[in-house]
Amino acid sequence: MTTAAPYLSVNNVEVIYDHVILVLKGVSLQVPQGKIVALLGANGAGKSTTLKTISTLLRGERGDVTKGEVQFKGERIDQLTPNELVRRGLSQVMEGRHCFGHLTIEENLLTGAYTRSTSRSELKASLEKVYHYFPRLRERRSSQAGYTSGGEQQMCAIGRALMAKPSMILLDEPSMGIAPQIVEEIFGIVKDLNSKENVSFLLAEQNTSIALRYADFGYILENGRVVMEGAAADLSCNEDVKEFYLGVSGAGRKSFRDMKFYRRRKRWLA
Amino acid sequence: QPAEQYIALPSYRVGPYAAGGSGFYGGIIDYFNLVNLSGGVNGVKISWEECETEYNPSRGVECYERLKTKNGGATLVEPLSTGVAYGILDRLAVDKIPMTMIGYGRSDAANGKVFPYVFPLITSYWNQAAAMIKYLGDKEGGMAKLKGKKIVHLYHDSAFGKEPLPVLEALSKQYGFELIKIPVTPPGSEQQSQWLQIRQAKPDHVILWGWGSMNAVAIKTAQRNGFPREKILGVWWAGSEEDTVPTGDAAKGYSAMTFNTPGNYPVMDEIRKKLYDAGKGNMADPARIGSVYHMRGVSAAILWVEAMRTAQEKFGKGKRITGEQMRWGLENLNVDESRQKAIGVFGMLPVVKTSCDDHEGSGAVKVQQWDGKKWNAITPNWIVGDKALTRKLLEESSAAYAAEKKITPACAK
Amino acid sequence: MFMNFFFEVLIGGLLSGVMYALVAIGFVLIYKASGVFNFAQGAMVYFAALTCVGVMDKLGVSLWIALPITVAVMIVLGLAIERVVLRPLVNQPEITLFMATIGLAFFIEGLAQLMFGAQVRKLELPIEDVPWQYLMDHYNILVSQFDIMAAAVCGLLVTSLALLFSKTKIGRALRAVADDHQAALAVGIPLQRIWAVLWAVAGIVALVAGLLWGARNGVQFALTFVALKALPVLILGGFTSMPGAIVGGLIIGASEKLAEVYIGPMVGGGIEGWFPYVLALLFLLVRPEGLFGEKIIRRI
Amino acid sequence: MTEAQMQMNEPEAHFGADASAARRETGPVILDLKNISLSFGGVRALTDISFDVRQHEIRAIIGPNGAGKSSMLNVINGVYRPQQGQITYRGEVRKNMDCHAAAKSGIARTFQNIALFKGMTVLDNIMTGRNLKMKSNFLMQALYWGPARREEIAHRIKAEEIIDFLEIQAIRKTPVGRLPYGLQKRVELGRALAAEPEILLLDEPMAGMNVEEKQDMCRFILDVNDQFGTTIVLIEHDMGVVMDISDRVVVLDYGKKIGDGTPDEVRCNQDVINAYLGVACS
Amino acid sequence: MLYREAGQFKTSYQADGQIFPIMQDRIALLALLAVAIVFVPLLASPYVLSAILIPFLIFSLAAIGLNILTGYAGQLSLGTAAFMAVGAFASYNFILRIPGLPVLVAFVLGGLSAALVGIAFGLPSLRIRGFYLAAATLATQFFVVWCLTKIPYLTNYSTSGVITAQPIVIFGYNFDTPDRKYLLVLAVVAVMALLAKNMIRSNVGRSWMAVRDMDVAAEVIGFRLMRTKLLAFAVSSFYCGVAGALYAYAYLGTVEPEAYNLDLSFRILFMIIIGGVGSVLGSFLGAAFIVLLPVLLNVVAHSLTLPTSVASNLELMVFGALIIFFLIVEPHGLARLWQIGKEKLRLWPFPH
Ligand SMILES: Nc1ncnc2c1ncn2[C@@H]1O[C@H](COP(=O)(O)OP(=O)(O)OP(=O)(O)O)[C@@H](O)[C@H]1O
Ligand SMILES: Nc1ncnc2c1ncn2[C@@H]1O[C@H](COP(=O)(O)OP(=O)(O)OP(=O)(O)O)[C@@H](O)[C@H]1O
Ligand SMILES: [Mg+2]
Ligand SMILES: [Mg+2]
Repeated sequence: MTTAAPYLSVNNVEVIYDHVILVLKGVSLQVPQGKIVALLGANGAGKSTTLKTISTLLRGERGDVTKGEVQFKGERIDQLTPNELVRRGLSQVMEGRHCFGHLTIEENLLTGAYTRSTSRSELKASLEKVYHYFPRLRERRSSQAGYTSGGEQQMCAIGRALMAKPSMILLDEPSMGIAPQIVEEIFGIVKDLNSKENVSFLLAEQNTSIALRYADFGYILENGRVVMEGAAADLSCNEDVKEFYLGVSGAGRKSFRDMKFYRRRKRWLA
Repeated sequence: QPAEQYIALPSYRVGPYAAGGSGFYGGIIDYFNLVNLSGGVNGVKISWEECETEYNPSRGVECYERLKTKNGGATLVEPLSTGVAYGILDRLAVDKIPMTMIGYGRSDAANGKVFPYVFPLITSYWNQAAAMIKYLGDKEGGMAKLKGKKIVHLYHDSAFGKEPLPVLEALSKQYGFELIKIPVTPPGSEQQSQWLQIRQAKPDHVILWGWGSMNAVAIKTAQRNGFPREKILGVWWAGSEEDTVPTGDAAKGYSAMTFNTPGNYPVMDEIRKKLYDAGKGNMADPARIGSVYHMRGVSAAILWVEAMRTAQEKFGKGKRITGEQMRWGLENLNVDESRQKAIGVFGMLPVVKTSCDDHEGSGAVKVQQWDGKKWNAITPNWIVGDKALTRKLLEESSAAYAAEKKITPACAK
Repeated sequence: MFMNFFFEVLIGGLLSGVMYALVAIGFVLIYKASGVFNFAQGAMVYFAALTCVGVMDKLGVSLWIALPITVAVMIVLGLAIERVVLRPLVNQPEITLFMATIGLAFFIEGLAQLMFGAQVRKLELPIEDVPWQYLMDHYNILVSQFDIMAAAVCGLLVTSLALLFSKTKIGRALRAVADDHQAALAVGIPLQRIWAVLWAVAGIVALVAGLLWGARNGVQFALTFVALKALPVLILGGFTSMPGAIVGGLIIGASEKLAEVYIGPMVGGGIEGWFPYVLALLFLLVRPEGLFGEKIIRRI
Repeated sequence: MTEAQMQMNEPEAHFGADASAARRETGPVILDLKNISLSFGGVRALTDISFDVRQHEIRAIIGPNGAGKSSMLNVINGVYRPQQGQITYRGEVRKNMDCHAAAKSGIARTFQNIALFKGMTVLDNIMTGRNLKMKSNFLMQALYWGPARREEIAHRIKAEEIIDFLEIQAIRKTPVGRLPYGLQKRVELGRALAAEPEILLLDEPMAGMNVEEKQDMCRFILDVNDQFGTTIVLIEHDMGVVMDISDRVVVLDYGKKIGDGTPDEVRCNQDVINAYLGVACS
Repeated sequence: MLYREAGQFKTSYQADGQIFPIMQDRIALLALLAVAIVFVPLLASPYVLSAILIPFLIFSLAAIGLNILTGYAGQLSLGTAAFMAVGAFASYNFILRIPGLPVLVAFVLGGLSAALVGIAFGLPSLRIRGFYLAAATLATQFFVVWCLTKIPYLTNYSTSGVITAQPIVIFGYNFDTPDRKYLLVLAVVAVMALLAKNMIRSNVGRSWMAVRDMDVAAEVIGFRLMRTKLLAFAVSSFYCGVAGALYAYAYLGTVEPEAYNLDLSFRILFMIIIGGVGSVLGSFLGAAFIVLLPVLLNVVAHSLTLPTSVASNLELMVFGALIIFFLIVEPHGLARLWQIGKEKLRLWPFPH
C-alpha cells in the first residue's frame, strides 16, 4: 500500500469493554485517501468495534481504548468528540440502522446535515441527491422513521451520513437487510462518490463478494486481530478467502441445500 | 474530669424545615453555652451532641439510637418533630430517657401516669386550641357572643392539623359557633381554592393551623383574595418570623399564638454579649437572636436546666444526674415568676409547674401580632382556655392508649 | 352570585395553572434534550431564587443587579452539570440519568443552603400580589395582578422556546438526541454543547419560576416541592411539548381548584394532592403520551 | 475483470442450478391467507394478497424493501390485524386472533430487528420460548420445590438440546446484549425453536452474516424442517439462499403479490425480474 | 484462597440452576447467614441492631419489592411507600379487629392487602409506560396517604391518625428487644429474599424480564402482558406491604400516615438504582448504601468540628456527589461493580 499516504490510520489499538472483555487485540489498518477499504471478518471478530473506535463512539458503550492511537489526516483523533470528527469530514453509518424513530425520514436526513452551515438551497440539493439515490425514501419522506421497513431505515441511515458531505465514511454493514438490487446500487453509489468526489471509505461488510468487488484493499479480522491484508483482488484469489468468505471451493459454488456438514473454518491464528 | 450532663439533640438544619430547626436548636445551644460559661449547673457542665435528622422519622430514630449511648448516656432528648417523636416514643421508658415535646406532639402525653417519660411542656395543642377560642370569644366581647359566628379551621392535612379537632368541635357545640374545616394538602404551596372557599364562607375568624411553607402561602393568598389578615389567627407554628418575613407587608395585622412574649430580655442581652460578640454564637445570623424560634429554643433549654437544678436539689448538688432523675426533675418543675426573674427571662414564658398528672405544666399562651417588622404581644396577660374540657379529653385518650398498650397508669417514683 | 364564584374559582385555577406550567417548562426542556426526567428541577428553582435574594442580601444590591448575576450563576451551573455529570453518562439507560439528576438535586440543595443559609427569605418583585382593582370594580371578579404578570411571563417564555424548538435545526437535533444518543453523536450533533446550552436555559427558566414562586411563597426550601405540582401538568400535556406544558397547566390548575371547591367538601377535602394525578392518569388511559407528547413507537 | 471477480459474479448467475432436482413431498395446506389487505393510515402495506403454506414446506417471501414482507409475517402471527381478508389455519378460520393466541396455536417467529430480551442470558432467552409449556404457578415457582423444580429442570433439558443443536454452548450464560449480531440471530432462532412450533416464521435470519455463517444457518433451518417437520416461512434477501432451500416462493412488491411458485418459476417471472431481481434468468 | 470456577463441574442442570453456582459463593453466603444469626445478636450493640440493621433489612425487603416491579418487570414506580403504608395499616387493623390473629398471619394479610391495592393501581401500566407511568404512580402515593388520613376507621378513630403498633407476640414469645426484633426481621427478609430469587430464576421471573426488555416480543412469544404486569405489581406490593408492616412493628412503633410519604418512596427508589436495578443482591447493597452513608457522613462531618449547619449541608452535597460518582463509575449499580470485581478476581492475576 504505497499508492497514497494514509488518510486514516489505526495503529495497534486495543479495546476493552466493561473493564474486563478484551475485544481488539492490537488492530492496525490504513485507509489511503480516495480509496475504498473493506474490513472483513466473521461475527464478533470486532469490525464494528474497530469502526466505533475510529469514530470515538465507543465511549458511550463502556468500551475503553487501552492502547494505540487513531490518526485522521495526519492528526490524532482519539480524544476528539464525534461531533468534531463529523466536522472534519469523518462520518459513520452505524450498524443496526439507528434511525431517529420519532423523526420523519426527511427530518432524519436533515439532522445528517447538522454540522453543515449551508444555505437552504444547497441543503435541498443534497436532499435531492439522496432521494435520487434512494427513490424509496422520497416516497416515505414524511413517515416517521420508526414505522418504516427495515430496509428503508437502512437507506435512511446511509442517506443521513451522506448529508454531511463527508470526505471519509465508515460504513458498518450497509448491505444488511437490503434487497440485492439496492445492494448493487449502494455499492454503485460508494464507487460513484469515491471516484467523482474522492470520498474514502472504510466498510465493514459480511457480503464479502460484493465488498471485495468494489474495494481497493481489504483487511480480514479474526478474534480482534488482523490476520490478513492485501489488495482486494489478491484477497479474492486467496484459496482460504474463497472457501470461507466467498463460499466457493475448488469445485465451484455449492448449493446451500447441500451443505451436509457444518463446516468449521480453519483459524489463521489462535 | 468534672461531671457533664449530656443531652441528645436530634436536630435538623437542612431540608424543608431547616429554618425552624436552626433557630430552635440555635437557641438551645446558645443557652447551654451561656450556662456553661457561668460554670454550669452547680458546677455540672452541659454537653450535647447534634445529629441531622432532616425531619425524617427513620433518620431520627437512628440519631436517637446513636446519641443515646454516647458520653455515658443521654439524659434528655428533644427532636422537635412529631414523626421522630413517635418513632422513639416506645423506646423512652425502656431506655429511661425523658423526652420533651415543647409545643407539639400528642396532647394526651401530658398524662404522666401513662407517659412517664414524655413531657409536652408549656402547652399542648389542645390547650392551645381552647385558648384560641377563648381569645376569640374575648375579642368578640364574651364567649356568649361566639354564638352564630363562623370560624374556619384551615389546617395542615396531617396528624398535626387534625390534633385540635376534638377540642374545637366540642367548643363549637358548647358555644354555638359554626366550625368550618378546610384542609390543605401538605406542603401547601398552593391554596387558591381554599381561600376562595374561605372568602365565599365569609367567616368571622380563620384559625390557621399551618406548618412550614404553608403559612406564608396562606397569608399571601389571603392577601391576593383580599381577605383581611386581622381575622386570621395562627397556631404557634404559624407565628414566627419565618412565616411572616417572606410575605412582606401581606402579614401586617396577622396574629398568632405564642408561648413566648416577644421582646427583649436580659438573657438575650447576655447571649448577644457573651456569645455572639465573642464569636461563639450558634446561629449564623445574629439578627435572629430573640426571634420566635430562637426564643423557643432558649425557653426549652431553660426548662431543662431548671429540671436539672430541681433534680440536683433532690439527688445531690453538683452531681451528674441520670435520665430517671432528670425525669423526676421535669416532673417536679416549678419555674415561677421569681425563678424567671433570677434567670433574666421574666415574662418571656408562662409559669411552668409540672406534676405527675400534668406533664404540661402550664397551658397558658399569648397572642402576638405582626406589625410588618416584628411580632408584638397584643394580650398583656397569659390566656388559658377551658382546661376542664381538655383534661377530660386527655383522660379519655390516654386511657385508650394505655388500654391498647396494656399499660397500668401509675405515677413513676 | 353562584356563577360569579364559579368563575373566580375557574380563573384562579387557570392562573395557578400558569404557575405550574412555568415549572413544567423546565422539565420539558431537559426531557426534550435527553429523554430524561430531571429530578433536580425543583432544586434548581430553589437554588436560583435563593441565589438571587442571597446576592441581594450579601452584596446589598438591588434586584436589577442581582438578576444578571444570578443568570450568570445559572449558566455556569448548567455548564458545570453538563461537564461533570452528563458527559460521562452519555448513552446510559434513562433510569441512570434520572438517578444522576437525583444526586444532583441533593448536591444543589446542599450547595444553596451552604452558601446562603437555610432561613426563609423575602423576595419582593416590583409588582404586588393584590387583586386587580379594575376587574374588581367593574366585573366583581377577583384576579391578582401578580398572576396576570406571571401569565404574561409564562406565555412569553413558552412562545419563544416553542419557536426556537419547533422548526429550527436545534429543535430537530433535540428530538434526535432524545431518540438515540449514540446515533445523534454519529451524525455530528454536538451533544455536549446542546446539553450545556439547554441546562443553562433550564437554569434560567428555573430562575424565572423561582422568582415568581419565591415572591409568592417566600424563598425557602419548600420551593423544591413546586415540582410536584408540575408533574401532573407534564404527564397531561406530554413530556416533550412546550404548548403541552401550558395547556396541561391550565387544565390541571382549573380542574383541581374546581374539584377542591365542589367535590372536596363531600369527601373531607384535601383532594388537591392527588386529584390532578388521578385526572392525568385517567387522561393517559386514553392518550398514553399525553396531549401533545410524541407518540411512543412500539413496533417489531 | 479478474478471474476472481468473474468467479464472484458467478453465484448470482446460476444460483439454484442444481437445487430444483430433489423437491420434497409437502403436505396439505396448513395456512391459507385470502385477500389480505392492511394499511397504516395512508400507507397501504398489503393489498389483497392471497397465498397458502403447505405443511412441512419451506415457503419464502421475497420482495424489495418496504414491499410488505415483514408486515405479512406480522399479520400471520397476529401482531397486526388486517383490515380485510381471511386467514385459515389448520382448517379453521381465524377470527380476531392476537399474538398470544397465535403463539399458543404453534406459530413462532424471529424478527428482522432482533427482538431478544437484552438483559437476559442466552439460556434464559431460550427458556422464555418454552413459557407456554410451563404449568406450575408462580407460588410453586417461588417455593422452587417439587413439581415446579422438576418442571424447570425438564424444560432446561429441552433448552440445552436446542443450545447443543445451534452450537451455542459456550455463550449459554452470556447476556445477549453483549453478543455479536450473528450470534444474536442464532439465539433468536433458538428461542423460537424452544416453543416447538408448527410453523416457524423467520424474518431475514441471515442478514449480516458471511457465507459460512449463512451456510450454517441454512443447515439449521433445513434440519429443523427435516427433523421436526416444522413448516417454515422465510423472508430473505439473499437469492442464493432463497432459491436453494425454499420449496415455493411468493414475491411481493408495493404490497401486492407479483409472483408465486417454485424458485425456478419465480426466477423467470418477468414482473419479478423487473421489480426485484434485476437479472434475467438463464 | 483462589476464587475460581475451574474444577467445579456441574453434573446436572439442577446443580447448574442453583442460585450460587460457584462453591465459594455458597460457602460465603452460609457463613454470612451464620454470622448474622449467631454472632450479630451477641456482639452488636442495641444501637447497631435497632438503628442500623433492622432498618437496613426492612428497607432491603422493600427494595426487593420495588426491584421486582421496576428492576425485573421494568415498570418504574414512585408509589412504594404507599404500598408499605397499606401493609402497615392493614396489619394493624387485622390484629386489632380479629382477636387472637397471629402477628405473622397479619403481616401476610397486610401484604395481601397491599397486593390488591397494587393490582388496582397497576392497571394503568397496561397502557402507560416509562416516566409517564412513574408520574402516574404518584397518584397511588398521594391517594393512599390521603385515604389513611381521611378514613378514621383505618386508624381506629385516633384523632390525629396516628397508630401504635401492637406488641409482636408469636407463640407467646414477645419480640420486644432489639435483638429479638432483629432476628424476626432477619428471618422474614431472608425467607422472602429466597422466594424472590426463586421466582426470578423460574418462569415468572423470565416473564417479567421479557416484558421489561421488549414487551411486544414477549407477547409474541406467548406471555400475557396483562397477567405478567399485574402479577409483578401484586408480588412487588406484597413485598412492600410486608416491609411496611415491619417498618411500623419492628422499627418505628408509633406511626402516622405521613411516615410513608413520598420521601420514603424516593429513598427506596434510590436504593435500587444505586444498588443495581434488577438484582436482589443490589437491593441489599443499595439499602446498605442509603442507610449507612448518611450516618457515616454525619459522623465524619460532626467529628470535623464544623458548625453544624455547614456540616449538615456538606453532608447533603457529598451524598449527592457520591451518588453521581457511583453512577459514572458503574451505571448498573453496586451489584454490577461487585460482579465485575468478582470477574476480575476470577481472572486474577491475569488482567483479561
Ligand atoms: N457493549 C459491549 N459490551 C461487551 N462486549 C461487547 C460489547 N459490544 C461488543 N462486544 C463484544 O465484542 C466482540 C466484537 O464485537 P463487534 O460488534 O465489534 O463484532 P463484529 O465484527 O462487528 O460482528 P458482527 O459481524 O456480528 O457485527 C464480540 O465478541 C462482542 O460480544
Ligand atoms: N406500523 C406501521 N405503521 C406505519 N407504516 C408501516 C408500519 N409497518 C410497516 N409500515 C410500512 O409498510 C410498508 C411495508 O413494511 P414492511 O416492514 O412489511 O416491509 P418489508 O417488506 O419487510 O421491507 P424490508 O425488506 O425493508 O424489511 C413499509 O413502507 C413500511 O413503512
Ligand atoms: Mg458488527
Ligand atoms: Mg422487513
